[in-house]
Order: sequence, then structure tokens, then C-alpha cells
Amino acid sequence: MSKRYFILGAVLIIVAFGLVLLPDSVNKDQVPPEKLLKEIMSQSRYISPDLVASRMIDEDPSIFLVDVRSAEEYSTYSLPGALNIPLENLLDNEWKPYLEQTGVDVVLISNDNLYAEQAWVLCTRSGYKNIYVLKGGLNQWFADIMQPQMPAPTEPAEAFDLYTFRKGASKYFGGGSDDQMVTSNKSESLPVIQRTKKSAAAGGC
Amino acid sequence: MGPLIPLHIIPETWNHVIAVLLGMAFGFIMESSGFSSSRKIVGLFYGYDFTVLRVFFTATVVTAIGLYYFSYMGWIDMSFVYIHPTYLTAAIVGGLIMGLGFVSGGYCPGTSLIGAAIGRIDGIVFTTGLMIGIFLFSEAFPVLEGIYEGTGMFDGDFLGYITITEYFNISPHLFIFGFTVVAVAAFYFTNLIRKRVKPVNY
Amino acid sequence: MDNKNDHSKTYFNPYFGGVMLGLILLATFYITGRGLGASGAAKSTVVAAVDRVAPKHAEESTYYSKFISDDLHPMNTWLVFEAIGVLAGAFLSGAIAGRLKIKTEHNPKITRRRRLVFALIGGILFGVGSQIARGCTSGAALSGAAVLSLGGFITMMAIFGSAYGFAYFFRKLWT
Amino acid sequence: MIELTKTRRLTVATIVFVLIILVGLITFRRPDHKYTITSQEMLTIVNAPDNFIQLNDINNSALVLVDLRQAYDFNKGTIGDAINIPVSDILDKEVINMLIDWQKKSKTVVIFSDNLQSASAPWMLWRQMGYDNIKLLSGGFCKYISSRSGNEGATGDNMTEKPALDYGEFIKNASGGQEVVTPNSTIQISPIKRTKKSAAAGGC
Repeated sequence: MSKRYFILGAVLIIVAFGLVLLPDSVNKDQVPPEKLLKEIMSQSRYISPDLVASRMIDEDPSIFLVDVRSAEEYSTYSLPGALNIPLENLLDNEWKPYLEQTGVDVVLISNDNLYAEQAWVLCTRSGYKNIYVLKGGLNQWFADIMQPQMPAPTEPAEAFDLYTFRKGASKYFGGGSDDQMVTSNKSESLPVIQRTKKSAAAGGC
Repeated sequence: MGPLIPLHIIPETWNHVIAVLLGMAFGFIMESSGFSSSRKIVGLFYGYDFTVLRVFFTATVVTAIGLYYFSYMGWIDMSFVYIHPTYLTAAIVGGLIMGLGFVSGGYCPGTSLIGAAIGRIDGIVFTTGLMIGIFLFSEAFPVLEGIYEGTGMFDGDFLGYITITEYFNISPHLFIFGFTVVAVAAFYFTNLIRKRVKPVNY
Repeated sequence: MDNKNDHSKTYFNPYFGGVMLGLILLATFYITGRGLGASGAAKSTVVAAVDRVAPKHAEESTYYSKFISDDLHPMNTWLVFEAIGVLAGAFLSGAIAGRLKIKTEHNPKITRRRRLVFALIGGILFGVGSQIARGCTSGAALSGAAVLSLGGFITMMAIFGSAYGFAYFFRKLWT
Repeated sequence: MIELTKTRRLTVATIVFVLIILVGLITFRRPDHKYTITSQEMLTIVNAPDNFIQLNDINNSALVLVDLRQAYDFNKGTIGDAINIPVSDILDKEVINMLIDWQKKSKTVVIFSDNLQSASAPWMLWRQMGYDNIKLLSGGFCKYISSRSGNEGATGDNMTEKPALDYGEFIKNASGGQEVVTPNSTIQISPIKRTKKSAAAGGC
């Protein structure tokens, strides 16, 4: 009789051990590749510097800036209120609560948007919701917000509203009053007005 | 397919019918395993009858293994399964009081119902006492609200609906395997203990 | 005593009971996404009683008002239906095994009255404890531990630990 | 304990339990696409220099060129004999078969799109699925066109992001020379430990 119990005990332990052998810890509670691809193609992850600037000026509590550049670059300059999570330790547990906040838009910032994009892919794969990438990164931020270009007179009215908004924002972010501003209106580079409407596909050179 | 009702695979209206059916199966198996006799239950603490330990551990192990296999196979989505919340002090203090009630009363809320169902008067008395206890708690709630809600002095007690494997950051599969080995070892040793303890006839 | 054989002859093998209970609990999680329970049914009864007897008091008290909602009767909870099922299932199993008998099961060395008094005290303690820990042995400990909930394990260890600790003081009651 | 002797039902129940699991394991649908490396491993290799191929050494024939842009841009012109796999179908059956085939022949695949940013996400997706023979073209198609037409530095490697101007400097002289106060990174928002509220109402 006790021989039967040894067999049953052994069966139970083998079934439990089988659980340990299940190979798939890499994909456990990760967003599967097909869904990640849909997210990548949706391009809805980009948020324009103007939108971020206006929300920061209104002290919108539902926006949270994360600077994925290295600590040393972060120390030279970063946007006010940005938390520095260098890309290497993006997935450390220490930063997990900041990235998976519910109801808050987390905006990833880097010089351009390559590092931010890479961070975004890994965050989306781990299943964090509402993670955004600052379109064009700090380069775009400085080109648009800190040095707003005077639109040509033929531009439509919104271009002028945008321009005045950007001048205000530039003052707000310490870009100095407009008279001091370097108005390097390089003739050959046409003023690229960042359309605030989210463009469907981020193609083109 | 996940938990059928939360994912609306089975309409919500069936919830109570299923509750009765599962309750019947639960009651039937528990009574047949001997959970209606308080002296058989308390045998666990005095070493003469380890039925409670065997049934309890086997059920926990079988369910845990089943759940995590189902989760791996995609049959159940664990994020929809209700995980008992963790209030540290409440769990400990409540557990200690319940342990005292267990060894003095001889029953627990489930088994007292089962005992009452087959005519045990002490089961009925225990259930009445249970209701009195709940009434006392509810009246004294303003005093005990701190422990219950994990606020005030007990702030930070509420660790959320987390599992032990998330808290200690170990793989659940490994934990279940360890738990199974401990359970089987416990079955073996309790068998030895029972042989040495003076048998009690009930 | 002959009824010892009568009793044990008809009980299930505890491991068989455990495996079947495990499968039932697994089915419960699979179908409803929640575990089994027991003290919740008693709580709903108490809430319903207090709501009927003193509705105003029930509204004001912070604890009762948690379980009183104007569209659902307090007794209309999952656990109450499950408890009804438990009573029916246990009755059926008792009937099949021939254990239906109105009696008080107590250690021959103590009187019937003493057993009932301790059953009452045990019940009261369990009532208070189960509300503090938000669950009893089958709700918090069994269903909690089955999904590896931290609270479930703590409650389970606390219940069995303290029961073992106090067992010495109640040994006259049982052995 | 007489009941311990009856083990027939117990054996049947255990066999039923094991059978449920075995049947499930055999019949459940394996997901068709799976990651082979964890996010952490991906993080360590994401900016490794050997993931990138410079513009000037793309003309050796051993490389397979893949253009991720839409067919419309592809038809207007592409680099060398690149194959066109638009981003929308990088997980299609035949594309995956091609990738497996290339991997077997251990060919280095170089993928590019308009610029490095728009090619990095698809590359990461493929890389995490285990196709380690895929490299990124540093710069992308625009850099290729501008390098061919000879104006500004063609082979400048823009893998690592470079600040367009020294931000600190700019802010300092713009705001009248005071020292730039960098935001303290001890931003203490109280990150609520996600209580992971489960959907099924439960409790006892």
C-alpha cells in the first residue's frame, strides 16, 4: 500500500517539476510581436514639442518627462521636471513604478529620437501603456520652441499664432526675451513649421 | 479562454447557479473526507489524524499546479483571477485570532456549515458564534478600521493584490515545485508522527 | 468502539479528497475567476439582518455600508449561494454515508455543555478574526494560497501556527 | 486509519488530473511569433556598434539589402539591388521564411528606411525574435542620396545622437549668463506600487 503512495507522490512531484521545465519565460506576460508591430506602425507614439511645451506651461499633472540620455548629458541640460533614466538601466526595477504609472503620459526624451524610440520599443514590449516619444528630441525642441522662426508673411494665421505661442514658451523655458534671441534666419533652410496635427506616416526625408 | 465569467464567455446570470453547483461539490467532497467531525479536524493539532493537513495541502498543490499550467497554455488569464489582497498586520492578527478560534471551537466557517448540514449541534452553535463574532467586529469597526484598512498606524500595510512570487521576485513555477516537495515530505512525516501518537477513537 | 469502523469505512481517502477539492477549486477559478469561501456568507447574513432590523444604523456604520447597495439585497452575493450549495452537498454526502444524526460530537471526558460553550467561543473568535483578515481558512488560506497570494500564505501560516501554539491549552478539551 | 488503505479512487483522480494537463500541453496552439531574447538582453546589445553598417561598405555583394519603405518610395529608387519589405508585412509567413533562409546561409542582411529612426523599431523587433544576422544601415536612404550627390559629409556616422547645439551654453547666454540650474533628478513622485486590481470581484 505504501508503495502506491510513493508512486503517487512521485507523480505529483514530476508534474510540478514539469512546470519548472516549461521553456517560455522569455515571452511570459510580454506583448507578442504581432501586437508590437501594430504599435510600431501606428506612429501614435510621437508627441510634438509644441504639445509637450503647452502641457508643461499649463502644469498638466498627467505628463511625465523621462530623459533617457546618459547622466552626464542630463547634467548639462534637461527639460524642467524630467527624470533621468539612462537607457542602459531603463528596465531596472527601480524605475518600474515611474514607467507604469496609470493615467499619466510618460514622454521619453533624448537628443534626437533614436534612443527614445529604442526605449519606447522595450517599454511597449514589457506592456507599459501610454509611453510617448518626443518627436525629434531635444534638437527639435530647441529648433522649434527655443528659437522660433518668424513665419513668412504669406503663412496662414495659425502659423503666426504658433509663432507667438513659441516665443512665449521660449521665454517660459529660459530661452531669454525675444530681443536677445539669436534670429539666425538662415535663408536657405525653409522654416519647417511642425504641423501640430499628428501626421499619418512619418515618411519623407 | 481565461476565467469564463469575467471574460463574458459565460453570461453573468449563470454566476449564482454555478456558485450553488460548485458549493455542492465542495460540500460533498469535504463532508466525505471527514471535515464534518470536529474531532477529526482537530486531530491535526494533536497528531492523531492529519486529514486536514493532507486534504488542504493536496488541494492547494493541485490547484496551484493546474492554474499555472492553464496560464502557460493560455487557458486562463491570471490577470483576471482574484488574488487575495495582502494587508500585513490584518492577516497576521486575524490569523492568530482565527487559530485560537479553530483550536477552541473545533471548526472553521466552512466545516462548521458542513457539520451543521449533517446535524452536528456544535456545528450549528459554531456558526451562530461566527455570526455573533462578525456582528461584534462590525460594531467595533471604527476601532479596528486602522488594522482593516491598513491606514493610520498601520500605513503601508497594504501591499496590493500581489502573489508571494512577485513579492520575493522568484519564478512561480520554481515556488510551486518547492511547495509540492514540502507537501509530499509533510505527508510522509505526518504519517510517521501519527504512528507514534496515542490513537484517539472518535 | 464499533462506530469507529463505521465512521472511517465510509470516509474518502484524504488525498483523494484533496485532489478532488483541488480540481473543484481549479474549476472555480477557471469558471468564475475567484476562489471558494465561507465566512463571507455569514457576513452577508449578519449584514442583511442588521439592515433589516436597524436600516439607519446599517447605513451610517462604515463597515455595513460597504456591503449594502441599494440595487442588490445584501444576501444576493456569490458566497451565500455557494454556502447554500455547501449545505446541500454536505447533506447529500452525509445521507449517502449514513452520518445524518442530530448530536453533539465531543470528547467523552468533557460534558456536552462544555463542548458547546467552547464551540460558541471558537465561533465568535473566528468571526472577528475572519473579518480582520478578510477571509477564513477556505477563503483566504486555501483559495489565497492556491493562487500563491502573499496575504493568503500569511493568513494560512498565522491560523495553523497559532492553532498549534494554543493546542496545548485545549488538550483536555479534545484528547 | 482504514480510509488510507483505499487508494483506487485516488489513483483514478490523479490520472485524470495528469491527463487534463497532458492533453492541454499537446493541443494548445503555440504562438506563431516568439521572442528569443529577453528585453534586458536586447537592451544591452541595442546600441552595440557592430549592429550598424557604414554607407561606404554596402557595395560588397555578400550583403542582402532590404528596403523597409513603402512600395511607392521603393519604386522611385532604392539602394543597389535592395528587396522591398514594407514595415507592415515584416511578420508575414514568406518574409519570416526568407529571414530563416538567410540566417541558415549566414548572410548579413542590411535593412534601411528613410532614416535611422524609422528603421530602428522594425530592426529591434526582428532582432528580439532571434534574427541576429540583421544589421542597420547607418543613415538610411536620405543619407545615401545626399552622399551620392556629394554635399555635406556623407559617411558621417550619425549612429549616436549628437546634440544639434550645446544646450547648456545656449540657455546660459540666452538667460543672461546665470548658471544653468539643472533639475534635480531626485524627483520623488510617490510611485504607487501598482496594486494590480484584478477584474474578478472576490473575497470571502
